[in-house]
Amino acid sequence: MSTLDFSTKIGSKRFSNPIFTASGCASSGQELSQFFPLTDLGAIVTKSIMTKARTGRMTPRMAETPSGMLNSIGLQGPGIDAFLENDIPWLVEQKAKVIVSIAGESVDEYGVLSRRLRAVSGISAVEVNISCPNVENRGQVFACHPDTSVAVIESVRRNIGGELPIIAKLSPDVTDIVEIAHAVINAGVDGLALINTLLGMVIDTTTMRPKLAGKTGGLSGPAIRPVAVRAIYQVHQAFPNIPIVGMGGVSNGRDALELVLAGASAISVGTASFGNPMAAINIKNQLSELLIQRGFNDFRDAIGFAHRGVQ
Amino acid sequence: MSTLDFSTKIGSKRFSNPIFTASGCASSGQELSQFFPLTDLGAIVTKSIMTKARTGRMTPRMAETPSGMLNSIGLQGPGIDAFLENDIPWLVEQKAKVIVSIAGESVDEYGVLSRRLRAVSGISAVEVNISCPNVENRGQVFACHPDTSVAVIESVRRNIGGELPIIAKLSPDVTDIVEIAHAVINAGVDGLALINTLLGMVIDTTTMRPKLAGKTGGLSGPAIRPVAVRAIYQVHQAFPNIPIVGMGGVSNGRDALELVLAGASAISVGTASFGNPMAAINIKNQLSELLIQRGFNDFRDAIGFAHRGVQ
Amino acid sequence: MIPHKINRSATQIMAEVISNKKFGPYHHMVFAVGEMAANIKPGNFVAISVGGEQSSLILRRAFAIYRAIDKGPMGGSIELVIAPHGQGSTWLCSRAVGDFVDLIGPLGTSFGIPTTNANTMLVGGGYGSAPLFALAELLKNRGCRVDMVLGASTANKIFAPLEGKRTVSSLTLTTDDGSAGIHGQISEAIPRLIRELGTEVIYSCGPMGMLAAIAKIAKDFDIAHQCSVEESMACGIGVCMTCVVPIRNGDGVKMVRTCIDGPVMDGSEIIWDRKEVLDAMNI
Amino acid sequence: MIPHKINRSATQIMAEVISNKKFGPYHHMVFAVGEMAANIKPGNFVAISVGGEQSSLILRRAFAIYRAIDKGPMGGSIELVIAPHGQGSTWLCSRAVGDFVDLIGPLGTSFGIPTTNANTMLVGGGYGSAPLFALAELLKNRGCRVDMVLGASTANKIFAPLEGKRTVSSLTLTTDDGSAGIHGQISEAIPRLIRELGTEVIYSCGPMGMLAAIAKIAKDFDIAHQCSVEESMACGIGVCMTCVVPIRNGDGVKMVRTCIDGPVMDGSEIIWDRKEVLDAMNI
Ligand SMILES: Cc1cc2nc3c(=O)[nH]c(=O)nc-3n(C[C@H](O)[C@H](O)[C@H](O)COP(=O)(O)OP(=O)(O)OC[C@H]3O[C@@H](n4cnc5c(N)ncnc54)[C@H](O)[C@@H]3O)c2cc1C
Ligand SMILES: Cc1cc2nc3c(=O)[nH]c(=O)nc-3n(C[C@H](O)[C@H](O)[C@H](O)COP(=O)(O)OP(=O)(O)OC[C@H]3O[C@@H](n4cnc5c(N)ncnc54)[C@H](O)[C@@H]3O)c2cc1C
Ligand SMILES: Cc1cc2nc3c(=O)[nH]c(=O)nc-3n(C[C@H](O)[C@H](O)[C@H](O)COP(=O)(O)O)c2cc1C
Ligand SMILES: Cc1cc2nc3c(=O)[nH]c(=O)nc-3n(C[C@H](O)[C@H](O)[C@H](O)COP(=O)(O)O)c2cc1C
Ligand code: FES
Ligand code: FES
Repeated sequence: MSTLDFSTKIGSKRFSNPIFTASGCASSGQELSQFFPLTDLGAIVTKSIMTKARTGRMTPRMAETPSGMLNSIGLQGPGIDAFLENDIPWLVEQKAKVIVSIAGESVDEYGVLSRRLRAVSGISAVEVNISCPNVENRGQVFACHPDTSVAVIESVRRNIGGELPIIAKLSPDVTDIVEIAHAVINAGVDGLALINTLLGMVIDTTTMRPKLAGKTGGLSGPAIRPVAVRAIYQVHQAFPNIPIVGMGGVSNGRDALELVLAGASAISVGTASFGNPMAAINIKNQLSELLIQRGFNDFRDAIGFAHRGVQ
Repeated sequence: MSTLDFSTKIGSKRFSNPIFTASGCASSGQELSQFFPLTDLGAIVTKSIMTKARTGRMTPRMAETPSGMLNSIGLQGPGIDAFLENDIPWLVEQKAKVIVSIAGESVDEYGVLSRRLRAVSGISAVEVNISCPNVENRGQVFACHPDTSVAVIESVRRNIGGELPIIAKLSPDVTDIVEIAHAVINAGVDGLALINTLLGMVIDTTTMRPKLAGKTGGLSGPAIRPVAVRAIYQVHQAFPNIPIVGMGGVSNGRDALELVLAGASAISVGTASFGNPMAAINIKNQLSELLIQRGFNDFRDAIGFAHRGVQ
Repeated sequence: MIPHKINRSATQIMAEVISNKKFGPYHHMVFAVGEMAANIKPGNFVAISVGGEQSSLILRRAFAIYRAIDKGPMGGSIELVIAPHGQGSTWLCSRAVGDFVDLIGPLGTSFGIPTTNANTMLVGGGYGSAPLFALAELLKNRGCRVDMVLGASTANKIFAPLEGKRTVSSLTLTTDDGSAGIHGQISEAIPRLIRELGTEVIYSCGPMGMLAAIAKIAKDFDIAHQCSVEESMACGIGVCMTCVVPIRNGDGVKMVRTCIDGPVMDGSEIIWDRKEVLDAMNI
Repeated sequence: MIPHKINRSATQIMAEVISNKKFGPYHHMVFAVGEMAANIKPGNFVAISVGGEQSSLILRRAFAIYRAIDKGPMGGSIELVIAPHGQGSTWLCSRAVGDFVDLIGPLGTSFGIPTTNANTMLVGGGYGSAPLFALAELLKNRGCRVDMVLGASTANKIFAPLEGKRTVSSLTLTTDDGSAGIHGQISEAIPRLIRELGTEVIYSCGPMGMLAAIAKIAKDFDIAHQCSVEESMACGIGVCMTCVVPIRNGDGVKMVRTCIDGPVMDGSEIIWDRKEVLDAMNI
């Protein structure tokens, strides 16, 4: 019997295995804990939290698409105060590793959120969701431009103190994702999360109007996996030393392995959990088996292996 | 029995119906003519042609993905001379409406191609595939930047004379497709083709290397349809008077209607023809039926209907 | 906060199809679910994977449980009433006896039962009547009077099996086209019935428009109204936030998940008018 | 240019599965194809849609025709030998008798037949032997001597049905693991056999590595070699340009479509060495 060191690292933090939830696809963990102990996963990445409670968008908020789905939740959530009071203590009680995702409408809001997280114990990293409309700049998404991305990351870094690893979550809807990655790496992030959803739209051919109340939505699921693999591959090629949390359509161990070979140090499972609450656990078990079959003793040797190949 | 005026216009040219082939997905028409008369389609959009004969890329050139596929053909083709000598006369003989797609590695190459097309009779429009690597600029794709896109279009316009409608085919892999559309419209195009493939990648988890010889490839098929609908909707919203040839994952009449409602004046059928040689014909028949069911007498009333809704 | 015990008894199983019969425009399907059946309450639903292994349909479909039988000849079983509508339900309806489907249940809230005898009215639209028959039985056993009103666009779309009809004190049918029962929308018939029957609690299940109309009537009569809502669900287990309905929350509005806090909800709490919601969201 | 008559007799039909039997690790499947059968020549293939209506698999799969029967009891039929490998072939192998599949054929080139009597050798790897049996019959009827060499990694992967064996003058088996016939790769056995049997023409079908090895042997012996290649095909009908193989074209290289100019091609024209292709492309 072969053994596998399945642990992975992001910045200073070690995770027992590389399978995480994806932000917004596991709420704060309670619902999935009905199906498996949260400690079985490398980490729970929480839904992106903002300073204030948010109602989110009107329904319909989702549309199924071929091998994918659109969502437009609009960052519904309880706000950072309620989150820190209720969700974090519960997660800590479960002994789950926690990565907190934050989102803001202004550079300042990210700063405020980071300051609130600073003193909180039981958090392993902060994931900065910069795919949010910047209300100060005609609603353009921060992640679309290097300068706004950097402004957010610097605000987070200044406010969060030196402890927590910072992961910047990038949008694939850009002309050059390597350029954005380069900018946030220079601004001091410890890792990247790739990829957020693609901007998409479905029109209901019966009502002849956009299907989602919010008109456009984020495309996720297996349909986007080739885009995720490409983004991860490109960024890992340019910055082989920066850990990447890979995601985008991973629904089984083969898919997870594909993203790892492209350069991911960890895998977030999003949409797949909607189709199957046990998806993340199955993926973890399948990935470990596939790695062992391929002769890996250490998960970390597989990261970015497609760039090197068999020597 | 209701009747439907199914004709559509791009620039000065009228097409008997709005269903076209997609460039690179029907070669120059001969192969599909085994299955139906080419005159049944609104137009045949030919494979992008370059000045010289091209070998294209090594195999493997394709990988199936969930509800989609990647291709990396590398613009294999006979070159403009052989194309004008063999393919165009044959298409003209079939009485097919022809839109010629051109591709170049430099602004000049587009100019040369346009000059060659200038005097050719039997062509209804030229589609300018600007999603090609610009060898003069570190291999960056023309369509990625407004300035390089405009340079290509101006070169085409100068060289082609005042006759043929010019359609610029844009890439969805940009931060702001409306910005690129704006630029080429200002440069004088008569129509836009949306969307080309998304850049993607598949890694073979058995060999643990990129599956395609060219590493990355273009993602097409139903998986990308929500991205196509979004791009068409955004561009039609900004420029309601510019005709759009919509494409991306259309595989039945419902899909075609979705793109029309978003703002497309015509629909190109690409990947669907690989799964079914009769796809374009079926789509044409289904679309006409759906339009009649919804009470349209004129196809053109449906274009962009999702923006207006029922008044 | 200790979360309320979300889907406490939900399990994921491969359930065998043990019967699949056409019933008018619907399919009545029975699945072997073993011990799951014992935990099912009227109003709960199940979420089923559709399309098979290579499917491009990646999300589960939710179905209200028509009946659950704890210890039948095949062990525990559940029965669903399915309208072959789009791709997922059509696939499910074409499953043969002996096929297995991936099924999670029981999910969601169940109908609340009055603590004292009460005159209840159960209103179902289309296949929305399905979960009401188990509820009727339960209410009757608790000593409630149970009047049932079933409506649909046309006669054969009313789902009303014989054995179900037996449990109720009265059954009124309505059809939009007049092909059976009272001619007209179900909601038009209800006010008179409430008055005649002295209804104290209304239970409803059906299209959102019907539920909204009944909510208004219940408010006018000032009687309790529990409704089972049907919003598009991506996950069915509370993690995606797609299935929400707006409820009153002070001056504002709160979006609650219909898969966790529903599908059975207090009809008076839901804001049925979209414009009112949008206005409240902009406060 | 009048194009050469591409897929002149290809039609698209819904073909009924009339038999599906396991044969070692393969499925031997028979489809009712009506008049299509009359137009099929040894070497042709068919392209079949897989996965059903909601399938995420959007491309057809190509399968070599093992046998075509023009006027059987069920009308025209074709037989395929399918290895359940990935998602598409596994789906196809699980079709039941009476199911229908969307099938296009006949596609591609067929094996060329010597104009005079000749000693022929038919070399098949794995399910690659399938199209060789119809070829063997044809060659025999034309008065050729037909020697067959079939190889695989292990004994049960050799596809060699009884009735097929009867048509050939000699049959040699090879297995990589020695579990049947000669121990070793099929290409190791061939030079000796060519010498012994006086082979004048080689026909081959199987994995690309095997075909390349045979091409080299054929070149060394300076004998004709027709091979049926297997490249990934997206369309099967010539419109996508994904299925190409490199052939010599003056000093350079030309990529030709194996679905139109193949699958049966002249082995001496193909450039088998990837490095040679890359070098030639950079001329
Ligand atoms: C709590 C609940 C109980 C339900 N009970 C039943 C039942 O007992 N019998 C029954 O036939 N159907 C029931 N439905 C509807 C069912 O879940 C499917 O939505 C419906 O069968 C259409 O799915 P489809 O795949 O055939 O259609 P598609 O059009 O292919 O569905 C596409 C997507 O839209 C969603 N969707 C489409 N229509 C509806 C709808 N009316 N409500 C919610 N989501 C929709 C689907 O879930 C899917 O994600 C219920 C839904 C919910 C939420
Ligand atoms: C001319 C020709 C004749 C063939 N004849 C037979 C036959 O007689 N019996 C048989 O079992 N198979 C045959 N194949 C292979 C068959 O078409 C499928 O590729 C194979 O069954 C694997 O498909 P899948 O969906 O199971 O695998 P998947 O791995 O799901 O396939 C994914 C994609 O890769 C392509 N692909 C994967 N493996 C191959 C391969 N070895 N060759 C070409 N494309 C591949 C598939 O076509 C598909 O597009 C033939 C292929 C060609 C081109
Ligand atoms: C319903 C839904 C909600 C999401 N919410 C968030 C969010 O709050 N913050 C965030 O950074 N990403 C969010 N995402 C994006 C996912 O975290 C993930 O990046 C994306 O879905 C791709 O992965 P997948 O294909 O595995 O789902 C959301 C995705 C979905 C489907
Ligand atoms: C195999 C293949 C080859 C293509 N070749 C070209 C090409 O030569 N020129 C071009 O402009 N687009 C080309 N495309 C892109 C298509 O024209 C189309 O924009 C894209 O595939 C999306 O449409 P679809 O999903 O219907 O295929 C090609 C696409 C495929 C799949
Ligand atoms: S369906 Fe996902 S939260 Fe309710
Ligand atoms: S498979 Fe498409 S050209 Fe050969």
